[in-house]
Amino acid sequence: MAQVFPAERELRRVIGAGHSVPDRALEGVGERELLELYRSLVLLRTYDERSVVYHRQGRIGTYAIFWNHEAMQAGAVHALEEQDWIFPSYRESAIGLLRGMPASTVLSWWRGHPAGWWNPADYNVASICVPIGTHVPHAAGLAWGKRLAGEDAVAIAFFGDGATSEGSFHEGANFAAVMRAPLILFCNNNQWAISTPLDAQTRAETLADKAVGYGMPGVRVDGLDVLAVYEATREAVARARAGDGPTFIEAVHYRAAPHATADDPRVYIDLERVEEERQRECVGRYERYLRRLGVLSDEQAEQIRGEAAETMRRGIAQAEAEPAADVALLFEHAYADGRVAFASELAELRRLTGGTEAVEPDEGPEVQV
Amino acid sequence: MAQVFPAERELRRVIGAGHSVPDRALEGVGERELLELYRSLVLLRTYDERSVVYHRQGRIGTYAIFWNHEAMQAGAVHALEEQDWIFPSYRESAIGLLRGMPASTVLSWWRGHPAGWWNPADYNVASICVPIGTHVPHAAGLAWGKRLAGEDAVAIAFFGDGATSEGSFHEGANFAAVMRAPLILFCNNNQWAISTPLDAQTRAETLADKAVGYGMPGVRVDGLDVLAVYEATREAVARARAGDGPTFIEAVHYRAAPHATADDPRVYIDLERVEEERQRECVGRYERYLRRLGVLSDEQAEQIRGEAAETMRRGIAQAEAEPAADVALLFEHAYADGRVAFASELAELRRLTGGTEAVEPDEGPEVQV
Amino acid sequence: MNDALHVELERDDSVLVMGEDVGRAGGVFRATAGLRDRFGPDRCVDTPLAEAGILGTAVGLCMAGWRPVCEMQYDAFSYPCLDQLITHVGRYRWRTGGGMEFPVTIRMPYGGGVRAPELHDDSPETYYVHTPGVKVAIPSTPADAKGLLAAAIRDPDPVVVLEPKLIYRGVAEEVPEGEHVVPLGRARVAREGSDLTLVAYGAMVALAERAAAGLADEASVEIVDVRTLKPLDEEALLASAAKTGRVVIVQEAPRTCGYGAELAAILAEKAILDLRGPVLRVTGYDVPYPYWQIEDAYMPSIDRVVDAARKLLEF
Amino acid sequence: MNDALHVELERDDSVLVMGEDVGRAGGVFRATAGLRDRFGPDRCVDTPLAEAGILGTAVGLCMAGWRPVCEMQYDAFSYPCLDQLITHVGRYRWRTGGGMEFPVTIRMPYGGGVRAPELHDDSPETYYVHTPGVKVAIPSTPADAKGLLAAAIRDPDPVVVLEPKLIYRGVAEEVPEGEHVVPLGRARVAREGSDLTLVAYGAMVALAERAAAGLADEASVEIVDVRTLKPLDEEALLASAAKTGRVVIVQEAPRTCGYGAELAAILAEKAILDLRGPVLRVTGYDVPYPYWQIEDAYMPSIDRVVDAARKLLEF
Ligand SMILES: Cc1ncc(C[n+]2csc(CCOP(=O)(O)OP(=O)(O)O)c2C)c(N)n1
Ligand SMILES: Cc1ncc(C[n+]2csc(CCOP(=O)(O)OP(=O)(O)O)c2C)c(N)n1
Ligand SMILES: [Mg+2]
Ligand SMILES: [Mg+2]
Repeated sequence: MAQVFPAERELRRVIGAGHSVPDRALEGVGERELLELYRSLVLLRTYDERSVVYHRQGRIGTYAIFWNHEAMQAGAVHALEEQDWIFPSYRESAIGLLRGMPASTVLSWWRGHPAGWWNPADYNVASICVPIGTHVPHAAGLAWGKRLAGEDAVAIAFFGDGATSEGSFHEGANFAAVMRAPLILFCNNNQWAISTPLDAQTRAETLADKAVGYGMPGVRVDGLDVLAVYEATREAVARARAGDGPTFIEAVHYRAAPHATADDPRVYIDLERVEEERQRECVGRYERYLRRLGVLSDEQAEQIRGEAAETMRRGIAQAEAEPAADVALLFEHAYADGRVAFASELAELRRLTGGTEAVEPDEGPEVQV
Repeated sequence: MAQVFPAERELRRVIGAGHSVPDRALEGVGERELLELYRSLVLLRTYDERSVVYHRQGRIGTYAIFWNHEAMQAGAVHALEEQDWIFPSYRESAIGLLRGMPASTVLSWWRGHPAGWWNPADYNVASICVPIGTHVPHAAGLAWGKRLAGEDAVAIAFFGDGATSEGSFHEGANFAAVMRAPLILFCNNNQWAISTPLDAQTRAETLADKAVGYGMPGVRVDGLDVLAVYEATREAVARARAGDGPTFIEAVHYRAAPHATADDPRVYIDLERVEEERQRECVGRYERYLRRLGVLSDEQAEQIRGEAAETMRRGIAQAEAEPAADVALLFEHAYADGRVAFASELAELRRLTGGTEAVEPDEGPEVQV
Repeated sequence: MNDALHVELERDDSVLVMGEDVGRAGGVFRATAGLRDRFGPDRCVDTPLAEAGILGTAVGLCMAGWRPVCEMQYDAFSYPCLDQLITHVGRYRWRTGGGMEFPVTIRMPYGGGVRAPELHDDSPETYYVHTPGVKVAIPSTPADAKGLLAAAIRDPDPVVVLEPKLIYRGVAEEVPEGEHVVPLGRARVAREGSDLTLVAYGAMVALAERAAAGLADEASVEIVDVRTLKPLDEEALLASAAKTGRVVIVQEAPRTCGYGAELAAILAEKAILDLRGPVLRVTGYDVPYPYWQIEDAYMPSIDRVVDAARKLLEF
Repeated sequence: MNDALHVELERDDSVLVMGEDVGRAGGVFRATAGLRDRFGPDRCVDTPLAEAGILGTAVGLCMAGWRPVCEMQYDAFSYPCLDQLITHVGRYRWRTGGGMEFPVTIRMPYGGGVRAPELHDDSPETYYVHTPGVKVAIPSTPADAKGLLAAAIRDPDPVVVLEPKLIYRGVAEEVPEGEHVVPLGRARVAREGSDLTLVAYGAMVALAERAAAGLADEASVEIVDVRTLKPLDEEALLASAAKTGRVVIVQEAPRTCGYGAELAAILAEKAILDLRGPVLRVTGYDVPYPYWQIEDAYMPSIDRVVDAARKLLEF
């Protein structure tokens, strides 16, 4: 069994930095897998960068940027099996892409269009959680419930450093530990909660230290090292499957982009530090690693990037081609018998409004997510 | 500075067990203080035992028994100065007695009579907190606020092992740490939350381990050793006053009485273990210690017990002599201008009911606290 | 209650009971007694002391195919779970475009009058009723307590069942054995009458009955027991108002935005031509629930109901 | 808002602002911009991300003599603090027999219509209004936003101030400089009229004004801007109802047990002889606030208000 006390202090790393810091060997990962990881990283990066552009063009609404968070998302998801469940926050909005969800679905979500709905059971990806930390108990419950049902499924919940201050994080983590739920608590410690720095969030020496209080292992990993993330998650998944309960993973990095499109970090952040962090960007870092290993050619890289770009082109086109949402959708899914229960309200609305037209993102100051 | 990481494992003890386990020396505590502590212990014990009798006699309502929790309450409060604030749960309902509150006030609280109200500022004792863990943020806020105001005051919040599962405990503890609030988080770990044992509450090896996740020292102490409790609290208070922030104290023992008068622990508890624990009862243990030191004579003990008994006799007599509560009290304190705002409601009530008569605790099955 | 739980756990092995002290102790009101022995600690789960955690994990349990029945130990201790209720329980089906169901039941002892310390006496139905995506039932008799709970557990949507404490203590009434389901959304005419309608639910129904008896010489009083606050049986309400033209609503909760306000608003919209006088509400006050020595003055009393009824009859 | 906060922190050094991102960033709607620079990080405090912790510590701050002004970042993110609100904030004065004051102010951006992701659009006033011991104000203009916030901060009791997001973005209106206090408990007649009354608050007042303009040829419409939901200016409501005999209530929140229900219930009790027709409510629906491409269909619209008014005029 992994250590429970004390939590780790050192950040685990696999990817080195050329000559000065050698790469560490990672067992059981072949070339195909390495390239798959690269594909995931590039897909997420492309999604994110295109989304910021779409936002500027007024084609999607407020958007929570995840630039340089891709290594955590791709690395962690890669350690899961298909039957395992992912519980994303707004920061992992596009994580469904790694499970085959069309880009248009996620873009529709950010366009405020009901085509952004998905059935979690179709991808084993829960809905995007907007209220901070409140999905941690959901993930704990799902993991516990699967175990009770004798199904072999693990869950992972993604949340930020700020989320660790919420009561719901605490209650969810504790339930998971008590129920020995097969859960990975994955903390994206980007050291900021919008404008609030980590040292105004906690006095803990490390966030992984919180694991101790729940009696679970706490692991720290370099959040920009996709292989270290993968390895740490793989270990946690193995523990979970073996019935040994949850693990807390703290992935450390530094937010090098605005919190969201509406945010102007210049009023609170140290811009030099951001510049520095942007240099340590995770996709390029992995690409250099692959090239050191000799498993990525220029053509392959080109092709993978091209595929991702194409996915996004298709995605936005599809999202924009969605017909205007019908107002019946206001009522249809609130209850199992929504359409019946709200028949008179719908009839009145139809009488007054005729159809509906698609609404575009507003002018005026944008709303923070 | 005290250690922050890792939390302690061993239980601190001062009082030994006669020849086999020698007493440890405790610095800076003279005879007078030792007797004062004894007086506090006896007062609390007497209060508790009498209350159970009063309950049986139908003179007070449901009552949360604190038998064998006296050492924690007396030891911790003894480490405070008068300007320091106490935030009790229902388990510490009578702790105000140690601050000069009349027994009749506390008894009135359990009699459901508004004479059970007190102004916290009169004793620096907050109101009894019924919803578990929700007073932890209050204590954190008060301690932080006093510090901000430049006042030298420390706060202590009492809560149970079960309370550590609540989000409000978590949020309050974290706020205290972040704000470096001069707070003592005093956890009465009696290993049961009504019928729920500690191992269904947490997988932490010790509750003190939770301190690590907040970046504060975690201390473990024998909850039946009034001097060990006093010493640990004194240390925490010193840290707090010095501006070094909060401390978590876990006082370990085992609940050897029902949760409350309405509770029947026989259906869930190990009665042999309870019998064993009742032998390790904290007042007698301290009394034997004092006698080993030769600072307590039979006459003194007799006198102190007599005083406590007299306090309770007077207390219940006063509480029972309270006039029936006026229905105006329904409205008077809800808002600053309650009497004005609810004038018509009160007039209507008076018209319909005339006066009010005192209500006695109901027959029928009793309600659990 | 206990009976309903036994039946439902027996009938559907995806039903699971969870909460504080529901297992080993069988619940502080013994509602879950015997379940742990019968169905094991995995289907009658003693949880950590964390109400938001209970309801939050129940959301995840639904996603894993379970039908959790969550007990909150007392009305006022359900407040920590409001966040999960409002942000997730009531919205998750909608959020999945109807793709997933959240058939969670939340039950709790409810209301005042039991001589308890503070926060053991609240009537929080407004917080639940106002929340979209959630249904709410409040039984007034042991038989309905069993039947509505069964209906709640079988319902595909989240249902909050508030169980008046006075029922737990009430006189033993005959409760139908075995399966007994009272469908959600149907009110009950607890007493037929023609001059005036008392609309009530929960423990207030018994109070209304006593008030009606007191008025027997003066007026023929009808009593509508709402039973399901959401969805409301609007027809039954309007039918009685049309019949008597005089309505007094009795509610234990604080007045402002209490459920009585909703009932009165519906009458003011849809029964305005039927009404022969004002719609009166007899309610708890907009103040904290008091210490028990004066709780009887806080609660709607027979006197207050009779007084309101007389006012209306004389209007 | 920003102006009011500057004035109040200046005038009373026991006033303290706290919340998520209120300091360094000045709040996500810039309501607290400049305060940290002007008054220091101890009087404009960036807190940890924990709403129950914010309100819970504020209770303690009150006990230490402070007058905390807590920001909740958005309406729907205030739900975690409901437990503290209901169990403590609204009861603590009562619990101390009036011995201590809890002059906490809770403010938050409020309501929909801003094309935001889910849970940035809620209208939670019912949860607040129904809670004993708490007052609630909702401004509809920038000047009232300043004045009501000032009144809230100076009030000895807990006050919740819900600030319609549409005001933050609204046209720049002249706001009185310096001290400006709009007393709690007084409604405002936003438009005089004699045939029909629209009762509204928050962003619905501007909607009512546009609807009234649309009805100008058909009827003389009066608009009552409630401003303070608790305590309510009942006189102003009843006076307008007596004058016009026709009332339409407009509310953005879900219908059932919304504040409009309380207004309608008061009218059904106290204005029954004045009413020339039913009391109509135009409200949000009892469903989760939708994705923003259809939010305009969820929100009360001019068409819906006009339609209701016409129905009533023709009744
Ligand atoms: C309960 C709740 N409170 C407040 C917010 C507003 N909010 C959105 S993101 C955010 C900061 C979150 O920080 P962190 O948890 O570190 O995650 P990150 O955004 O850095 O990924 C806040 C306060 C929210 N979404 N939910
Ligand atoms: C929020 C809340 N939930 C539930 C309860 C009911 N309740 C009263 S005491 C108790 C157990 C508390 O256990 P613990 O924290 O260990 O304290 P102890 O009673 O052992 O001193 C419970 C669940 C409550 N008072 N408040
Ligand atoms: Mg962060
Ligand atoms: Mg305990």
